[in-house]
Amino acid sequence: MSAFSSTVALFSKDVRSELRTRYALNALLMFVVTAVATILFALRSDVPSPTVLSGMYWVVVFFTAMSSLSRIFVSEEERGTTMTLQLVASPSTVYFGKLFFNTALTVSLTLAVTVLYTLVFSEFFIIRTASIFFVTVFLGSLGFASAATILAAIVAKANTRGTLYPVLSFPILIVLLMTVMNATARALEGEAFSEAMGDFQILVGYILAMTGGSYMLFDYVWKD
Amino acid sequence: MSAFSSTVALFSKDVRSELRTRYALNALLMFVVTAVATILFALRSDVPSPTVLSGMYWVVVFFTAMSSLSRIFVSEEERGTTMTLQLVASPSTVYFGKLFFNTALTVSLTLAVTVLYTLVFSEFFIIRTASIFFVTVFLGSLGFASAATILAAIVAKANTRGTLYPVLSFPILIVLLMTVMNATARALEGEAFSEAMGDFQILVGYILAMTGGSYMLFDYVWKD
Amino acid sequence: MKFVKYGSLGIISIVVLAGLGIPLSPSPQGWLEFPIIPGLEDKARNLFFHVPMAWTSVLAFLVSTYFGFRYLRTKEIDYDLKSVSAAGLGLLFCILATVTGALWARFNWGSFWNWDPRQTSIFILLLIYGAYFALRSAIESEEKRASLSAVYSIIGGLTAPFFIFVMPRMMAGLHPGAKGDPSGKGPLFEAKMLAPNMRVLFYLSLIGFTLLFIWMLQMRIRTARLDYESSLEQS
Amino acid sequence: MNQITLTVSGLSKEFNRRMIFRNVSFTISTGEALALTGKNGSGKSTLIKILSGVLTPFKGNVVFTVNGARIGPDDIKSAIGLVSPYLQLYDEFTGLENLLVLSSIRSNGSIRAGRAEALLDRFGLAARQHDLVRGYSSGMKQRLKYAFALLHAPGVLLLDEPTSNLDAEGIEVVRQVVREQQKTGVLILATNDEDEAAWCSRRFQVA
Amino acid sequence: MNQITLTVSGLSKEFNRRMIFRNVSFTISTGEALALTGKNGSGKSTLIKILSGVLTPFKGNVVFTVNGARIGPDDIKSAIGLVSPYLQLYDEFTGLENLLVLSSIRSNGSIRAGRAEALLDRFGLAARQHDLVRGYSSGMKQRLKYAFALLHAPGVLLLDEPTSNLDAEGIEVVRQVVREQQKTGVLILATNDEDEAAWCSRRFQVA
Ligand code: HEM
Ligand SMILES: Nc1ncnc2c1ncn2[C@@H]1O[C@H](COP(=O)(O)OP(=O)(O)OP(=O)(O)O)[C@@H](O)[C@H]1O
Ligand SMILES: Nc1ncnc2c1ncn2[C@@H]1O[C@H](COP(=O)(O)OP(=O)(O)OP(=O)(O)O)[C@@H](O)[C@H]1O
Ligand SMILES: [Mg+2]
Ligand SMILES: [Mg+2]
Repeated sequence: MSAFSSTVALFSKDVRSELRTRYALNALLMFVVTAVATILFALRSDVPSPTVLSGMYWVVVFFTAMSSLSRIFVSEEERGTTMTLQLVASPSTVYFGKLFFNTALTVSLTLAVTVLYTLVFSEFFIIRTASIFFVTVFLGSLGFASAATILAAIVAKANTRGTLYPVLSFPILIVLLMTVMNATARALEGEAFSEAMGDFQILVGYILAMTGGSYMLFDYVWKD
Repeated sequence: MSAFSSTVALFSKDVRSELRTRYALNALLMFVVTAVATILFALRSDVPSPTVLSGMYWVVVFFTAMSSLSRIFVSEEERGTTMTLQLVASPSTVYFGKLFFNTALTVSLTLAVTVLYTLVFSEFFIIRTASIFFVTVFLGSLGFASAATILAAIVAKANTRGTLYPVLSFPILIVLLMTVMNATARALEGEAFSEAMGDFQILVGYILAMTGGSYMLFDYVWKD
Repeated sequence: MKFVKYGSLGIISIVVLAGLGIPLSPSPQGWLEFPIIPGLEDKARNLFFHVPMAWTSVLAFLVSTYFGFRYLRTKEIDYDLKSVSAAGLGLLFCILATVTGALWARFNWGSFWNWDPRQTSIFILLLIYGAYFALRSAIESEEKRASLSAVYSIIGGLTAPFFIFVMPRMMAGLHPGAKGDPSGKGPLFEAKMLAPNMRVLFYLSLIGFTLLFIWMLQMRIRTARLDYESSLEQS
Repeated sequence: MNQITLTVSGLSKEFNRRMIFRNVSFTISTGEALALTGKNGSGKSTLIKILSGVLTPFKGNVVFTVNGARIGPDDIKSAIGLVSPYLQLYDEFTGLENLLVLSSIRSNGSIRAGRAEALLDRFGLAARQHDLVRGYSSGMKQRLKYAFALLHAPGVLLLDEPTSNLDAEGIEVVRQVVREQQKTGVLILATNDEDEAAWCSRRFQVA
Repeated sequence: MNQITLTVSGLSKEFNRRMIFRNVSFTISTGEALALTGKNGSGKSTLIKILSGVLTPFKGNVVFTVNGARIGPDDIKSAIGLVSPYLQLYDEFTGLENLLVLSSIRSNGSIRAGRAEALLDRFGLAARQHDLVRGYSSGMKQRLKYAFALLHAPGVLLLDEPTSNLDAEGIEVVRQVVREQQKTGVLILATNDEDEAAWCSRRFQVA
């Protein structure tokens, strides 16, 4: 119970810190607008197909996530507060606190992108099977957050060791991206919910593998 | 002369530091590979037109640049070495040193994207007028770097950094983006070199305006 | 300045009344009838609102940049207050222009948004304003905030000539006068089409909105100063 | 009163195959104070980091007992307080917020209402407790670190370069803290300064 | 020998409308040493930053002259050396690389071959000059800052908390440096320590 309340306390510290200094919501929103606009620009003259649209949807999410999710550890490391956290919290508290934060960030991010997409591409971006869409977005956000959190922890330290970890981590993210793009395209094409079960299984498996693996490996990454 | 050698010294310091930590190179590789793979996946079923291809080319360059060009100032600021640099170098030395570094980074970035594109989209991405393409890529890289450098200096002093950077950059870079996308499409469509002269004039004008403006304004950004 | 306040309110009331009230007729007689412009009809009335709003938002940007520049020169925080105040109004007018333009476009060109060059440039202006405020909110130190946002708005201003001259070259436009439009000038500005009375009202409207901007700017600067002083007392 | 014992046995640490210290052993209990001394770069800070649990030793181990019962790695966090030059607090929070936030993260770290304020007052930060740490001077940051370290009344207090950045008045407060800690628990300090080392009843020369 | 004069007139500085100091004026010339004293948070470091040119004052100005000729802002860089807690060197370079890289960036900063090594040796870092600064202890970093500050034999040496993190041997070297600097140029140090202030011929109480 007390471990849980620590985790919540860490989470709320990050939220406050975010609200205080980074105004992530502000910048994140502008970022999403920017990303959508850029893609809109690149596609200007074409009528995008569901595959392209769902691809672009997740590309925007991916870029936004990658540019903001890693901050969570990098900022602790760069400001030298890692040790302060180590003094007050156990590694699992840190891991779950950061994971929750990243999940919350990704979920709000996908919501923002969804709203923007429905506004901007009102003619093409029509969610025909809402159930598939929302399950995909939710599982996708979780998946992103779980992969991004451990990667962020590694990247924060990798800087000091000069490793190629981030590059090695690609395959990991690509699997996730392909699956969510696939499922989103199904939702746009109006397939039945049951058709997407395969994708969902992959996503759930992915999330479990990522969080489980991260949880076990986190100690090694976190402690010097 | 001595100002020039200082600039070169600063540039080579940044290059060495980068080779040692690989922070920017890692991020660069990660973004390029993922972005190209995602786009490949998103376009799976379609035959992309030259406009779309040139659009995607520069979107990848834009987002990748956004994830790495700001490091040049952000890392000095975060490690607290800004003051050390202020003690040894004049603002113009710093500005030009960083500008050269960012230019070098952008040029290698466009080269990497070009190679990847010709490999991955071998059927569609055929550079029919190489002269236009290479001049565009070169001037485009310079233009990106010239705007990105002063914005990086601004962002380094703010709190949001990661997400704020593309937000600030996009409106400034959009003219550049449109021009290079246009010129790249010409190269892919095989137009004559003279057709692209108008675009090149715009690019040169943009580069001059940005570097000139940045040079004059840099003092205000750099000093506390 | 009383003149600015009553002048702007008076002129805008005239523009609203006359712009919306004067009837259209196929063969206008004298000053109290507007000509019917083929393809625009009643929608032409939006000219009196949409265009001045767009103009004001651009003007506000220039004013904000100018005060930013003065701030950098003098480091007097008052210029920063002026600069933000102008930028805030600019954002407001920019949104208004976009909305009126989009509505106009919906009924004239068929959809709210077509990436016409002017639409694109107003969109960029919106993004610049958005980025400007995002930047400001990310800096705590007053002095830093003032100088960095001033630098940003100057850099943004440097790109303006490019999107004024480049954008129309790059893309086919729907706005009258754009690339590929045979008539060159738009129907409204072709001497034959834009009747003298419309013309007068249009320029009157430009003046009215400019005065309105000046009046609102003065008020905002005054409240910004008061806010600043009250926060001075608190600390 | 609790009887706290800290037993260090056979600690060694190396960085990149450079041996920093080898086979360090000592025991220290409530009522004692230990000064770690040694030249710059001898390994005092490294030893302090190992004792506080943020660095793992190459060989050997550190055992805490309270009244004879060994404390597990999770509870150690509420038994240790650390002040050191490489510890940083959050720039974007005020002094008071830093204390409250960090103590809420510490498991079972609930503190008596008013304790944080009282500590800030003791270290002369009362007037600046609502200012962001970003704007603190070096001495003010050091004072805040003391408030953070003492917040949960730790049994073991580790001080690395205890008086750095402090003015005469600040040093006086630290001296009091050191005296009090020796009564209720264990104190270990790492220092380059002969005067500070003399505050302690025992001394250990690192390397 | 050059006659260096530093004239400070009417300096004021405020942060977010909090006045730190007001109307500070003094003149100091070759052969003199000035100690800035004051409590934690009084503004010593802020004043040092303004003197070294990295912070702009709110009002007032700082003028350097060498043999009566005023030095422009670009040449000031080669006339000033600074040691302070908030100065950081590059973690990813070795001690020696830091010195060489930074002196090559300084305009007309070419130094005699061997000077960097000699300085590192003087500050006891010779054996570790090829190790990354990341792995330096706090005292070793402080020693490296001295080597960096003295590299170009600056006319004006600014020291903020000069002996922090140093051991007895390190303090002795600093004492020598202070003595030498007073002969050939100007020395200003900011300190909380009465003993250190006593090294200087003059004293200025900040706020
Ligand atoms: C900086 C921004 C803008 C400026 C300076 C501007 C200026 C103008 C001007 C001067 C005209 C009258 C042209 C003529 O008939 O001679 C006009 C017409 C029009 N504008 Fe804009 N405009 C801007 C943005 C927009 C936007 C954002 C939209 C829509 C989303 C829009 C939609 C229209 C429409 C539908 C017309 C009527 C065109 C016609 O006569 O068929 N404008 N605008
Ligand atoms: N960037 C800043 N923003 C806001 N306030 C600041 C900033 N830098 C310094 N201050 C404030 O200015 C005052 C003087 O700070 P300074 O660091 O000069 O003190 P100092 O005399 O060096 O103290 P110490 O002995 O602790 O080093 C302090 O009250 C501090 O809070
Ligand atoms: N992360 C690291 N990587 C490599 N070497 C390290 C690292 N941390 C410390 N060292 C080395 O370990 C040795 C001991 O460092 P430590 O910081 O413990 O010294 P110290 O006794 O605290 O010195 P000081 O009095 O200067 O603070 C030094 O030689 C240092 O270079
Ligand atoms: Mg130490
Ligand atoms: Mg100080």
